[in-house]
Amino acid sequence: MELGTSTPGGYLLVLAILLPLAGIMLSFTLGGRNAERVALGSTPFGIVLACAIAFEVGQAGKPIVYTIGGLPPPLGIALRADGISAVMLVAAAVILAAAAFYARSKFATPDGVRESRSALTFWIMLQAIWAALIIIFVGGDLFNLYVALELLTFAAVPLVCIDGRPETLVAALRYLLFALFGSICYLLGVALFYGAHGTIDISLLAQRVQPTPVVWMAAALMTAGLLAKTALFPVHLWLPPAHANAPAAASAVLSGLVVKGSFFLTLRLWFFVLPALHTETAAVILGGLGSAAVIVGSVMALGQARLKLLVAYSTVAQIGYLFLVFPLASGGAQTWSAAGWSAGLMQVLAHAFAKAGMFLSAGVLAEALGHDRIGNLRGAARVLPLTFLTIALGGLSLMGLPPSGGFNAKWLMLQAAVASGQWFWTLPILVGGLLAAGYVYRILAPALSDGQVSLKVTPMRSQEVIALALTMAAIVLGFAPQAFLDFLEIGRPVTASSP
Amino acid sequence: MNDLLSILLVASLAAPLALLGACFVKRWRQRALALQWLAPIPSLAAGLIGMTGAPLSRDLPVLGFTLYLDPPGALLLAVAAALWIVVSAALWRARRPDGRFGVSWLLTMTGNIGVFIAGDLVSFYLVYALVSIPAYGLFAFSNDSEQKRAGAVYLAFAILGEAVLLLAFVMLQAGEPHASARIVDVMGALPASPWRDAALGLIIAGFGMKIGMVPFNGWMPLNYKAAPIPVAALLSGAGVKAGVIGLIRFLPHGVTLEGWGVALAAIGFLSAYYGVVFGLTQRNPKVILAYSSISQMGVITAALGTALLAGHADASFNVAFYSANHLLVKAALFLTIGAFATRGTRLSPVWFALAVALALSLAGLPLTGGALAKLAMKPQFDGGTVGLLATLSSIGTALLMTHFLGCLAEPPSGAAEECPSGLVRSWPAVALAALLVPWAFYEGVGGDASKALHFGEILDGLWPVVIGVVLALALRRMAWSPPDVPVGDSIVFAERAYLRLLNVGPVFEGLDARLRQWPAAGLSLLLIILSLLTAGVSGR
Amino acid sequence: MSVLPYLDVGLALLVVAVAAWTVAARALFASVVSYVAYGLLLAFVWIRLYAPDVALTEAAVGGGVTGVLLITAGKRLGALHDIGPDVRPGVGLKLLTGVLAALVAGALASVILLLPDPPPSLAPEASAAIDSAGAGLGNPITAVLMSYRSFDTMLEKIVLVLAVAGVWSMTADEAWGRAPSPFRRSRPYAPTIFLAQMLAPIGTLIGIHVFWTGANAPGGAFQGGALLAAIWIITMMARLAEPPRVDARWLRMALVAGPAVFLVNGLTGEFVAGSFFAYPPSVAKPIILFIEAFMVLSIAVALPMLVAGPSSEGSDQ
Amino acid sequence: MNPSVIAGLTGATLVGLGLYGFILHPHPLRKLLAFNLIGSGVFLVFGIVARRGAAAGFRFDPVPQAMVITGIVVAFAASAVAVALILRLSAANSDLSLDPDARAEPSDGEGP
Repeated sequence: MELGTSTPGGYLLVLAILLPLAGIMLSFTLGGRNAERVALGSTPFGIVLACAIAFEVGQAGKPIVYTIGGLPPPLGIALRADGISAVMLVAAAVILAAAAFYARSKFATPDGVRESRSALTFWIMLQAIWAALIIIFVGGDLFNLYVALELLTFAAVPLVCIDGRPETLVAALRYLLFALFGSICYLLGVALFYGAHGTIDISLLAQRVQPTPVVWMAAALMTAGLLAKTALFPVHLWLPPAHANAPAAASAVLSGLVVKGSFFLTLRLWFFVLPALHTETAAVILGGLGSAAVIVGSVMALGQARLKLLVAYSTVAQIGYLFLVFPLASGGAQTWSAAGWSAGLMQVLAHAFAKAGMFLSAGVLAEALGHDRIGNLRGAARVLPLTFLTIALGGLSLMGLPPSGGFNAKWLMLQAAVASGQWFWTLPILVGGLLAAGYVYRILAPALSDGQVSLKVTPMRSQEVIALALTMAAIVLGFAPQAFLDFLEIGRPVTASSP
Repeated sequence: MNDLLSILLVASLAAPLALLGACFVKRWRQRALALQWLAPIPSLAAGLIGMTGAPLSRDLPVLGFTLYLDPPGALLLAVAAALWIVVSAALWRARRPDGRFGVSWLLTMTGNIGVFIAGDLVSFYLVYALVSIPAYGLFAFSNDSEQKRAGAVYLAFAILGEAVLLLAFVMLQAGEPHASARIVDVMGALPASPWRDAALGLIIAGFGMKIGMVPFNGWMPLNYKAAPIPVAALLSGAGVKAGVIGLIRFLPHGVTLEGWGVALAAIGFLSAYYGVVFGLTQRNPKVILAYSSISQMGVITAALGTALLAGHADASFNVAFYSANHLLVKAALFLTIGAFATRGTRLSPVWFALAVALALSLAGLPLTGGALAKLAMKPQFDGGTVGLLATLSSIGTALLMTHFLGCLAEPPSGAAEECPSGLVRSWPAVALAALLVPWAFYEGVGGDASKALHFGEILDGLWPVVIGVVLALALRRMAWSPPDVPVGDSIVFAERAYLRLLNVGPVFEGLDARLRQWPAAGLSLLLIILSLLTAGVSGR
Repeated sequence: MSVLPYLDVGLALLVVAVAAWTVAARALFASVVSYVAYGLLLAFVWIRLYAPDVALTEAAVGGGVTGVLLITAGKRLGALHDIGPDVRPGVGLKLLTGVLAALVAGALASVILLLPDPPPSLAPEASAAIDSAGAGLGNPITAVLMSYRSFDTMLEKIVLVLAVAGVWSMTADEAWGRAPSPFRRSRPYAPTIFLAQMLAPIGTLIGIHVFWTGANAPGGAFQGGALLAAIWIITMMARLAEPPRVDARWLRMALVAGPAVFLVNGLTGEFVAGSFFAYPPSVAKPIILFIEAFMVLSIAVALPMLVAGPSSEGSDQ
Repeated sequence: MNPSVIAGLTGATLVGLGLYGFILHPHPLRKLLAFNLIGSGVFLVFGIVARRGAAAGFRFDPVPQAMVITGIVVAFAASAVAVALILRLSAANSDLSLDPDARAEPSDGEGP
């Protein structure tokens, strides 16, 4: 396979990256209301580009590549889009566009002011998150990915504390410092990889990598750094306060997409850089942490008094499921490995859409009722039917009930677990589903029962519809055909299965 | 014919879904909900047509679903659809339930229709979830603490059942070598599957939760006590049959599995007697009917067990017929509670005779549909011990149902208001239909109804009923007062255990709070680095 | 044997000792000062590693600009609360942390010693390529930064812009649009003023020189820009220049000039050289210098703005 | 011992020291200093990788050195954002502790 040369359609990758980067600079320079206009105006182009990339990948049936400046790795930097990149690009573009349009009312520049701090920050950071995610999804060079990871952190942190309350500042600071810790671990791993093999291009490394202590140390450091940024239990300290305190549109992006960025790189590392090595034990460690995250996160979600904190802890739990992909898809050439792989990606997508929709709904709810205490939601579904429909549909996916992407993910995960004889993993999957049902019940049962609730503010229909549309996407994923799962396999290296 | 049937099958699901879609438009919502009695009509037609002839399987394009209808499924489908039509029409004529109730009703209806015609694992799982979970909305959206409790318990069992079945279905799927999800294919592959026993155990447990199999029986009395009469009629009549069709579909046919057969028969008879015994301790007619359901579902389970023991291939039809009869009679009995409560003391002897016939039909009173049901089950309970056990359960049922008739005089509060007036007025017709409709079908599906009129058969059916009734009257005369057993018996232990389980909540909170301290998180990260390094370096 | 190995060991020990003091010092401000010293010492280690470009960067940024940033912050925080929150870790925790940190460091040290021999290197490729795509740049690092890894370099500049936006986002809402007032001393020290007056012209010249020679000798856009930035910081400290308002159009344009020119050039590369971010070989060097000139501008503006912090109330009287 | 071995060991030691301070120091600015220590240790590792890669007439491999320069800039940007955040927090709140239980959870909802 020629890894070092551009393929047809490869130029789309550069354009996809440059679009939000140009948007950041334009927004920053023009300032004021133009920042919003630039951000909103570029979203349709972003979606079109993402779809075009997905189309090209599907057409080619193999990854599309672009070598920047025509200079191939190891000296130059290559961009590559395979099946999972393409799917993530589309998901990110859609969710970011939804969050952007949802946020228009909250982050409009007020009348009589030329420019406001929160509006300018929001629109710039939103585009920066977008740019960083695109690079993460298509980047082929580990150092380039490091810069993108930092870009992602720098963009995400100001969103957490955008309203300036002290608790959001603490949350943002915890997030920033821990994320920096994570990136520096990652960077150390990159240095070791370069020292061991003289390249940090993912494809070249995959060919050269040897099971030496240096490589294992590099992998361990990079993984730990990425876990810190993904907030996998037990290093999830920063996530609940950060995601629960950010404005709804930001929470949706942070929970739905930003943590997936670092998770995506973990996938890249273990399945694309190290597929030739025996990673079974490490996979079990990651799966074990994921299982613990599922259980602890769900139990904690059950106990929360505030809706946004509940949803944030649910993210901790759902991130746990993602890490089951490591033991369940590590079999490479085995047939069950494909199910495990599809399951992992399906979970990424379903959670991204469902959680983004739920956070947006939580925002509508908090705005409309003036609070988000679960104890005071009695009868609230009567005044906010659409919002609770969204929460219910999102909950359906989180619980893993059909028809939803969440169900498909669990179905495939369980199949991989059963077929591979790794019975142990069925337990967290099933228990997590039960616990999720518990916390969704806690929100919905009182809201649907009789009670008097008065609205402080009439919710904006457009915001409700955007949230609903996102959760509907999670539901529609439940009808994904086999062709979609095959698409996810495009470009995935197959493990050497010899003992 | 098959084309017509295919269209009807699709329409069976499309009709309620279309009404559901209409509910999203505020202007149409009330109209759509009021019209939902029309939605099961395609199902009724499909059921009637499909009752004879070969099974039909249709793969739906795009969605990837398979629809499947065989005669046992068709019989249950037709009867369930008829029940939904009658109750929905009466309910929405009498009053205008609110949107939440209406949508829950429609969703439950969709799921209930769906379970009889779903032909692949995923769509079966989907419609099974639909018939189980939204039913919560039919009785538990309330501030009444008992109703909330019943709702929570119901939902807990429903969700637990879903989880158990999910694992079971995954194993079924994993055992199918060609990755087909059609139920027919996976069941064909099951006997040779390495996961056969685990899958069977989970299937029995999962559907057992739906049909109130001991020890998963506790939710049922709570539920029927809390539910308004029309809801209880539907859930006990049609809803529970989702579990029966589940067992029919997912237990292997024509294969002898001795161990599983014995176990299933044992637990079935246990449930049958358990329901009778605990039902006798209750005074609320709704609760007694719930225990009677537990008992009747036990009989069905036992029949499936003996079929497995003997490798009978055609047990599914017999069981389906028995369940269809139970469906009609049990629904009619719930309506009887409402009708009698409304009528109060102005009871004509005709009404009373009808009620007696209905109640004892469950015990197999000759000339009722119950007699036919018993006849249908005969091949399963043929011979020595099993036959004796079955007869004992008939006696028990007669005993319990006589107790029920005695308790009808003190209806639970609200029973009169709950029952739609249309159904009260036409109650005799409903009761008669429940007694006679099985006769119409029995012939249609190849049974010989005339056998039930043979003197020997009548005698055979009569004496257990008589013994049961006499026993009940004797107990009444002796003024025997049963021990005070809480509604749902063992459920109180489950609830206590659950409360104890809640104590782990603070433990987790403490753990989480400690791990979220900065130093703990930092150290965790170092440990992760070191353990991943060790994992890599130490090989494999 | 020369004396150099002993110097190396001594330098290493010194660096480690100062670093240890940074960690161990009780007072916040002492720790900050110690870190600044550490940054300067580190520059010498880089020189010993034959990394003059990095040494320049480390001295300018690690020691200089970061030093000003941290010392300003340390002073302000010290004025507010000297010790910080009085949560002191227990001995057991200290021991555990020490052991685990030592284990990780030990593992790291051993794998560094285990790095393969002969070491893999891209130096031969870089050397071979430097004359073609590197476009006659004598300084291989500039070639790598501006050509092979130009994408990284552009991203890094955007990270700087984003960091500026991030710092500004910490403004209190009322103060938005005003100028930062980082150095709250009512009257600057006289020596600072003198230093600023002396250094401004010389430093500016040196900065431009460093950038210009960076094409062939150690130095380059970043180091040059950093020097210019330092000059501006000093003049601001001396109150010879006031920081600009954050909503000044020229400021914004100067901040994005570098990455924007880079991006536009990258786009045109597709049409003039057949690939995004490629340069036409004949004019590669002038184009690179052109881009670098704008990057110098952006860096020289971005670093002081990062040090100056968010705009604050009452700075615009 | 050649300079690159010494530098390597120095780098590892710096990482260790930084980790210790980063995990234990409660004050966020001290954490930031420790983070910078780890960072410089990491850059030293890049440095020795570059030094070891001397070949083809170069006394160092230019690629890792270029990465260090980029890395230093990014680390500086990170420090600047962190400092701004710390100062803002100190203005809003007298307590700079980062640990969750030192502070009551926010009362409800959104909005100030």
